[in-house]
Amino acid sequence: MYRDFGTVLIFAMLAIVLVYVPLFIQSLVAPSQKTPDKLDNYECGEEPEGSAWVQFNIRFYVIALIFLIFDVEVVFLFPWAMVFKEMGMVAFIEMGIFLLILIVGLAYVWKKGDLDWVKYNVKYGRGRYRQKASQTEGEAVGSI
Amino acid sequence: MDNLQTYLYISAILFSLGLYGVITRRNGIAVLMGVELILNSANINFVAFARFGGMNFSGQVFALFVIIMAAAEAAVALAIIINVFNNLDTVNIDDARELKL
Amino acid sequence: MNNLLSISLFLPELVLTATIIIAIIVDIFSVSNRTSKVSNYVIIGLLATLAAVFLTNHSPTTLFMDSLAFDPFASFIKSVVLVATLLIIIFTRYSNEFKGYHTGEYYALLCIMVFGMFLMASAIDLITVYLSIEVVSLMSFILAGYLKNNPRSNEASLKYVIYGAFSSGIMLYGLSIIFGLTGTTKFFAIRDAITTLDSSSNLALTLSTVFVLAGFGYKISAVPFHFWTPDVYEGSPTPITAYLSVAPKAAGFALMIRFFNQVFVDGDSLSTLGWYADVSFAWPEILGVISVVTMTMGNLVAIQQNSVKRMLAYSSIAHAGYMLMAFPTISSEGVFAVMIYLVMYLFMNLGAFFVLIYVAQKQGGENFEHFSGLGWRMPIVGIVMTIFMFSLTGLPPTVGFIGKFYLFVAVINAGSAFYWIAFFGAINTVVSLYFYMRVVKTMYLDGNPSEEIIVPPLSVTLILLVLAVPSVFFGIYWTPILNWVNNSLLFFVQI
Amino acid sequence: MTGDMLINYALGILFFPLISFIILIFVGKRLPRQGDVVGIGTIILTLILSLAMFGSMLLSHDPGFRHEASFTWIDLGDFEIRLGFLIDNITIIMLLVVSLISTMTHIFSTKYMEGDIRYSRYYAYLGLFTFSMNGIVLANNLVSLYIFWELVGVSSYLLIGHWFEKDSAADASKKAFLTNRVGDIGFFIGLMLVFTALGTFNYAEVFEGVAKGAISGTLLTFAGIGLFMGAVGKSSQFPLHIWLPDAMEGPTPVSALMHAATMVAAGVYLSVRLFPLFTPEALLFIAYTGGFTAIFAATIAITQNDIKKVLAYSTISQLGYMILAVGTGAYVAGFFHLVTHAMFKACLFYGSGSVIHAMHHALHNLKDHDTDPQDMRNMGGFKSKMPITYWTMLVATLAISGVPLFSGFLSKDAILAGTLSFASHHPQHFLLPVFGFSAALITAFYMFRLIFMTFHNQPKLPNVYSDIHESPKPMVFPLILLSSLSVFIFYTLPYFNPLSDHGWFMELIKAKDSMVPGSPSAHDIAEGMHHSHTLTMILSILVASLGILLSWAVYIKNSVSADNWSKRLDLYYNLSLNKYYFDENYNKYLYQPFLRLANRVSYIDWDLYDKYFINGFGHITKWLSSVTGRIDYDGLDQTIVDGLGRSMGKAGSSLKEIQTGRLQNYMLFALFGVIIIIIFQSF
Repeated sequence: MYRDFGTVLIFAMLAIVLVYVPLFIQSLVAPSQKTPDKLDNYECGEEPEGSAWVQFNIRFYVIALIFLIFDVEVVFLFPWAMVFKEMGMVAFIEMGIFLLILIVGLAYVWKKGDLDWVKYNVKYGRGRYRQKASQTEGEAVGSI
Repeated sequence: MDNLQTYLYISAILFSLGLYGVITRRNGIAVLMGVELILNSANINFVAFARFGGMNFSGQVFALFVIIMAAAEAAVALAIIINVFNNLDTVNIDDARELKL
Repeated sequence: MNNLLSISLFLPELVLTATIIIAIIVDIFSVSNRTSKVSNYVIIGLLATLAAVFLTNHSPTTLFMDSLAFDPFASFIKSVVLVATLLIIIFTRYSNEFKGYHTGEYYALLCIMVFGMFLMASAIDLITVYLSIEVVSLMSFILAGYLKNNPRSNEASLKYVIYGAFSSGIMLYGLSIIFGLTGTTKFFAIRDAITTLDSSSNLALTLSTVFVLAGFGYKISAVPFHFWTPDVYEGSPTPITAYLSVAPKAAGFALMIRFFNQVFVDGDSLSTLGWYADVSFAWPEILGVISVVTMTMGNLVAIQQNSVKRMLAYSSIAHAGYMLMAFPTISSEGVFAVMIYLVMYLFMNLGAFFVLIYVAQKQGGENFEHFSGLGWRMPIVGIVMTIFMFSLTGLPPTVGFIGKFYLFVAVINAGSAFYWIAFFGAINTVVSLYFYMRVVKTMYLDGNPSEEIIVPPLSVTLILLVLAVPSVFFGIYWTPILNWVNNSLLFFVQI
Repeated sequence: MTGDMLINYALGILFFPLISFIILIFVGKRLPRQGDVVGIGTIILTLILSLAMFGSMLLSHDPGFRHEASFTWIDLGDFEIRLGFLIDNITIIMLLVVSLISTMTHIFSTKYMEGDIRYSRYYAYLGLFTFSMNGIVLANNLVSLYIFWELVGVSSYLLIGHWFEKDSAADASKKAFLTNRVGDIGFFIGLMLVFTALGTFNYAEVFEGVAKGAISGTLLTFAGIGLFMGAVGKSSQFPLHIWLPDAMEGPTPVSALMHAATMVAAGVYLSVRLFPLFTPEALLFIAYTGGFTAIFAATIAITQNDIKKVLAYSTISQLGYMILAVGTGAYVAGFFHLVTHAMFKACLFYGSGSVIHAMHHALHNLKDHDTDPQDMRNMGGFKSKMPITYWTMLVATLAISGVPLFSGFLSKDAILAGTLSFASHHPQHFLLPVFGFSAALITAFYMFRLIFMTFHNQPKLPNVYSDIHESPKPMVFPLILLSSLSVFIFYTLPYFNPLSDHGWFMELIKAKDSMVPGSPSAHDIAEGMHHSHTLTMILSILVASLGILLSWAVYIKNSVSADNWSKRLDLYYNLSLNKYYFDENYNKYLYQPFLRLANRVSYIDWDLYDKYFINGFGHITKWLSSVTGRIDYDGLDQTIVDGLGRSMGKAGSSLKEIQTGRLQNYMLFALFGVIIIIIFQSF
């Protein structure tokens, strides 16, 4: 079993060598002319605007949270996959139920509009992200 | 590195760092990170014990569950902190002092 | 018992899970914003769960490869939790704090919390212990902060979540050390393993169990792990405060009873219990001190409160202290007394909170001044509140007296080494008289009695009676409760 | 009817009045007719259930019938108290009497109490009263008996003080309550004696214990006398009789209920129930108490002018008879008299209520509020105006006087036979029959005095007289019903011999042997009574007619002047008129010294105990709490927590901000606690 991992190790080392050695050689031979444009961050050819240290939109957090939760549940799939053959149908049904519950959660998130980037039915409180109070006061409230 | 003690030391250091973070950091998110450190120190313990103690899988299983729970807890805590931020315009937990004797 | 066989005895939890999923689905597909719809489904689901709890009869055994116990004790705690939950749902429907909030998921969260408490009541494996505590905690964090636009509620949930995460982290670290020392996560195996430990592990064992105790202490809000309690209780919506002070506490006590009675105790069944002799633990002293300090602290600080809600929060700390009195004795009598107290506490505490909810709506506040003259203006509410206050103090002929009576009997019967606990308990009861009677005094002696009489609507009267009548009835005729508890005093015990 | 069904019926009988009480006390005022229909409806249901039980008893015709059901009330391991029902023929008859009289009271009150400001509350209390009395009757053990016993005390207190605006009514209710307490102390002592000796409260088990000799001799005598003291209080026997006449301050229907069926009957019922445990000494005590009360109260009744007071003393006297019967061993006769007496005494009270009602109306129309509507000297000649009241009351009076053809004759005759036979066995106790017969003579005299003064002769106040009317139907109906129940036939069926008490009653209620070893058996007592039966009959008819004749001579013929006699017997007359100065002497020798003592004690209580001890305790508590508060928030927060924070290496200006962060202080403190516990554990 360790031998299998040895193969993987050799493979990984080869991958590293094969990537970094050409890069190293290239840095030796390539000419180097530093201009402001070249030193700038590469953003798909667009001109970068402002600092990278901006505050992100709060939506990122929400999406990240949702991602986090669903992502972590996958942890359970790995041990399941290991014993799937031995346990057969029972394991399949169990995991089906598990995923079904997750899907209900997904449906919930979807319905609540948390997957939409622009969310209309959110009424924020009195803090920084409060919307124009006159627009949304008294409307239905969704969840973050 | 294949020595149980080493892992226990690492875990203990991690635990202490977590405690320190929880107690000293003002930022709510940083406090949460401290909590995560504590949880992960326990996780290291579990896995190390399971690996070196010649025990059954319970340690690993426990670690899996802890990961899940840590994620859920982090999600809930972050949501709450965002909500506090919305209302109070701050994530500093010592600014939340309205409720007291 | 293996997994497939366990399913049949897992019926209450399955029904509960179905209820949760149905609640979420109904909430998703309901077009209108009427929240009572979801609560109707949830009430039906919880009633079905209650029926399932009573219907699943089997001799004590374990489920899912020894990770959960199935025994009458667990069923008892489950029923207590369910009754509390049903009452809280009714309170919520009545409360106007949730006006303007979508409460569909509120009920689903409540049910998930119930699920967690079911697990707490039957956990006999470190994994399930941690999982169940976390499930309950997570749901309570969200519920405490349910009023998203209310800064106090936000603050409560913030404090709660950080404190809770911190406590459970510490507990988890303790659990990991226990696992390392014993090499297992099952209670019974841990008990066997502890006997073979040599004395060099004593410090590690002490450390780990104290860490675990910190987690339990946080759950039942015992000094010095109680600090979150008053803030969270004050900030949370009142129905949730009421709920937190009863149901999770009951489950926490159940878990603690199981943990201490099955891990640190010598003997195979409840009748031959005794503290574990080999390891030099000072549990009786430590738990005794914690109990005394908890009730003293709860009572003394409660005296100084001006908000009735906060007073009740501290009083619930004091009651946790009373219940802890029976722990050091580690006798079946002590467990019996705690179980009786849990039932009695359910009625009187929820009753007091419901009166608080009603008065806060009618009077616009939760402070003592809002209660002044209430006895004359709302006669029924006044009488009922007086009953609850008497009961919380522990005066006959109310349930509080019966509960305290059995606790004191258990402590005194345990021997002269525990007399000091009973002594402090008695003093504390006297101290608590002061602030409970302050409510009664405010209701009847203060204020202007000439104002017109307000008669609460029939539904409110009914809820009040549902809580007040048992508070008196079981104070006079408590044999049914006694029988129930007696029959439930049966743990799963591995020989 | 099966036993379980009987229990269900009994549950209904017990709880219907309670339900009525609860409904009326909470929402009574908002119901139509102030809720009296609820009270009447439930009591009629109760009556129907009692009748059903009664019917089944007659049908099965089993003297030994007995059914018991009980449940555990308190279970403290080795200490267990069980409560429950005992249903036998005595219970069934008593239930019927209570429900019947209670129903009549409910109906009678619709008119009598019309327009009262606390009308619905009155009905609520009636329900409570009936509930408590039924509880006494159904009890199978001394504890529930005691509970209901006290409940009867409370509800009588509420009803007697119904018109509490009147000082006299408020005082009377207090007096009744407190006097009863005195008896109840004895009752409680007896109860505890029995329990400590036998470890049970259940009647049957107690009797069994007594039969086994587990409690005997002096202790049993004391226990018996203690228990009997309860009966002395409730049944208003000498020397605790003082509350009953004052209790006339309550509404008249309540008096009827109280005198006939509920409260005072409770004492007799208790003595009848517990008869098997009384020792001969205790019984002798009981007999003398009863006999003396009978004659004593009768002598007071002669001189009273208030119509209700006369009836009150006559009740005391009749109760004395019943107690006397228990004392002489003829307790079945006592119970028989309880039942017959319930009917005719209730009838008499309703009759007097009817008269007072009429007087009251007449006086009200005349705007005369000074004349006492209850004083017989203001009446006279009502016979023609109130014929139904007159005739029904006359029947009841004949019954109470012991005239043949009426029920009172049968029961009184049985009691007197019992005393005679007792005296023939124990000649030294010859006083008992003397008490009995002379009381019978006096009873006949004063009862006819009442009838003659009220209904015969010339009207004393003509303008009032002209305005007197017969009472409305709901008031007359109970009168007719109860007076017809005073006829012998209802008690002797299926036999028609007016001179013998032989009938269903005596067949169904068989005397039980006393459980005390060495007592005469029930058979012996019955034998003795049988032997003296004829003599008794002759004697009692003689004394009754003598009394009636005397009364006739004094009040109709005026051949003997009452005034002359009263002057001639000045001392006696004054004693009797003033009820032997009992209240005054109690006041002087009991209450006043006690009040002085209480003053002293209260000084200690208020000025010493309260001022120094309680307040001191309060101060200490307050101080302690502020100190802990300070420790908690100043001490711990500012010093220890801050110090810990410092020690944890955080230096500089941010230190201050951390220390104000409360949540982290909390967590620090929890950690601190953990550390303390670990240190404690390790050493």
